Amino acid sequence: METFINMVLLTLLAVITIGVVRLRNLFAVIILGGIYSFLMASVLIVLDAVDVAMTEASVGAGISTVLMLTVLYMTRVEEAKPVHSPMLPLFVAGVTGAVLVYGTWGLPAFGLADTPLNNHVGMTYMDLSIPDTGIPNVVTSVLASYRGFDTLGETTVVFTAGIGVLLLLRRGVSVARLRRKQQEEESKS
Amino acid sequence: MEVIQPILAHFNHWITIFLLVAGLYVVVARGNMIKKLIGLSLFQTSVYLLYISPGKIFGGTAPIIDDKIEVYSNPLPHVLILTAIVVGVATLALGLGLVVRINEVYGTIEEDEIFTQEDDEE
Amino acid sequence: MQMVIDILSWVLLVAGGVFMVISAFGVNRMPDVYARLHAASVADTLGAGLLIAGMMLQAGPTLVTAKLVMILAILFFSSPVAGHALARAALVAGVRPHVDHPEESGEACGPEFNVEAIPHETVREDVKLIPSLGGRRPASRKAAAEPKTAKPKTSKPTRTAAKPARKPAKKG
Amino acid sequence: MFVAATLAILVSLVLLVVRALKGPTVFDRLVAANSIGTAAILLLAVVGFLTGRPEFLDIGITYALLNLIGTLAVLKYFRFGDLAHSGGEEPED
Repeated sequence: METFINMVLLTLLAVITIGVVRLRNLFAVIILGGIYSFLMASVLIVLDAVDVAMTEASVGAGISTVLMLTVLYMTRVEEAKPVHSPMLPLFVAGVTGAVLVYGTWGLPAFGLADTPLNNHVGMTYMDLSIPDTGIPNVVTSVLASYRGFDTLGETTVVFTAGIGVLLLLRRGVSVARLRRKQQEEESKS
Repeated sequence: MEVIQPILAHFNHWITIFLLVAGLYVVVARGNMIKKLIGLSLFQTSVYLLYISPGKIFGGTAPIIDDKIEVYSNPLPHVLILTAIVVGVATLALGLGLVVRINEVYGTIEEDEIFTQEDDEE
Repeated sequence: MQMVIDILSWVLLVAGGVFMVISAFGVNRMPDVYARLHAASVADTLGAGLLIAGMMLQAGPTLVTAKLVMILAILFFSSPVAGHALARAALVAGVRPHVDHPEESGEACGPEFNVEAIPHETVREDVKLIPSLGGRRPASRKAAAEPKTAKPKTSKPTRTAAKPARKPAKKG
Repeated sequence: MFVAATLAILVSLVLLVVRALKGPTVFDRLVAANSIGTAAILLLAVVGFLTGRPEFLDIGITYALLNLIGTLAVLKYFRFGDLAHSGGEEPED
């Protein structure tokens, strides 16, 4: 039953993706992106990744949507018709997909316990978490304790990105305004 | 059953590959920058699936330890992907900042129009 | 006792599921946004309510039930807010409600957004009048056909009549 | 019994996705998106009972709140053309 739910949700994800690729109204694309995030979060729940599902829902359906809408306010809603023929990108994408599908035959099947991934360090954390940290949620203990420096690096990335956005959008020494002013003066003179 | 077995075994991988290829196509083929960023996030989400789905074990539940439960899914991919999601939204914000800036300078976010503007200036 | 609870939650869950499907079906079949909103609200009230009630019976008096009550409460408060905002935003953006008798309600509506943009006469010819509801075109139909004087019988007549001309419809 | 409810929710999800892809206007898509949010919450709860661990319903609460926020953000944009608008009066553009 779980596999069935998983397959249905994944198929819906693929269908929504087709919509996202094809539509040219960016509003509709953003709304479909929200739906995509909700479906992805449901898939993650079925795959037992509850923490990831929560984060994905809040980031994908919440923050990303709001950020994109804010940017869309400053730009155009309708995407221009593509000038180039989409054949070459389609070809590249198709070849990439074919090669990757060929590669899947070497991967272990879905849901098995005796795969290499499920027999090494990941499962060791399950046994160690309670004696070492006393936290029942293993994801939390790994994130904050065993791989705490990883999380520190992550926060550094977020901090850097925040500073980057602030520097980009600073109003005072806007290069664009200087440039526009120059153009205006040139056109006047 | 013979036919359905490999489908069941690799369905997650195939959908992952489909999402990845769709993201790649959007990034390559579409000129609109917001659409490109959406394509990048499609690409990113496919990687989440790629990591999370092998960690699932049949009959297992979420890795929150409880006395009644015997089988858990693998927690390590979850941790890695949590980091990836947060970094992903940070890069998305930065990309959108760049889009706003490009729009300020060129008045458009279509790649082709920007190229024609550049050509005109030369 | 367990038996009774099981049967009851069976009934509740199945009924909730049926309402969910009906609601989704309605969202697909209804003619315009407002009718679709009406269909979608079935899922938020009856569908979610019955399903969660069935699950609460199964969970018994535990923390799970408290969480289910929380979810139900948030749904009950949030879905009317979202629905109201949606309908209002659609009205402001110029989506005309689909009406069976455009002459009587004073405006012609169709699947198109911008009714003023298409010739009015063609819209009026399409409309079939139902005899049991009068069936005759009102005397003031010439006036009603004029886009300027078309007054929809909605809460904000002037605004909706004036809006679409200025704000072009966003189709997507 | 949870299997029946799960199947019903999956069917309704499929139908709603069809509407979200077809829906001629943005608002149709939004209606579908809102309902998909509700369906996702219920699916989460039912799957929790189905797998015998119904403890993750807190995530459902988060979904419900996010669903409202997402819908309202899009709608506010639509009515005022600006997410930072203080609301209050109708725009007089």
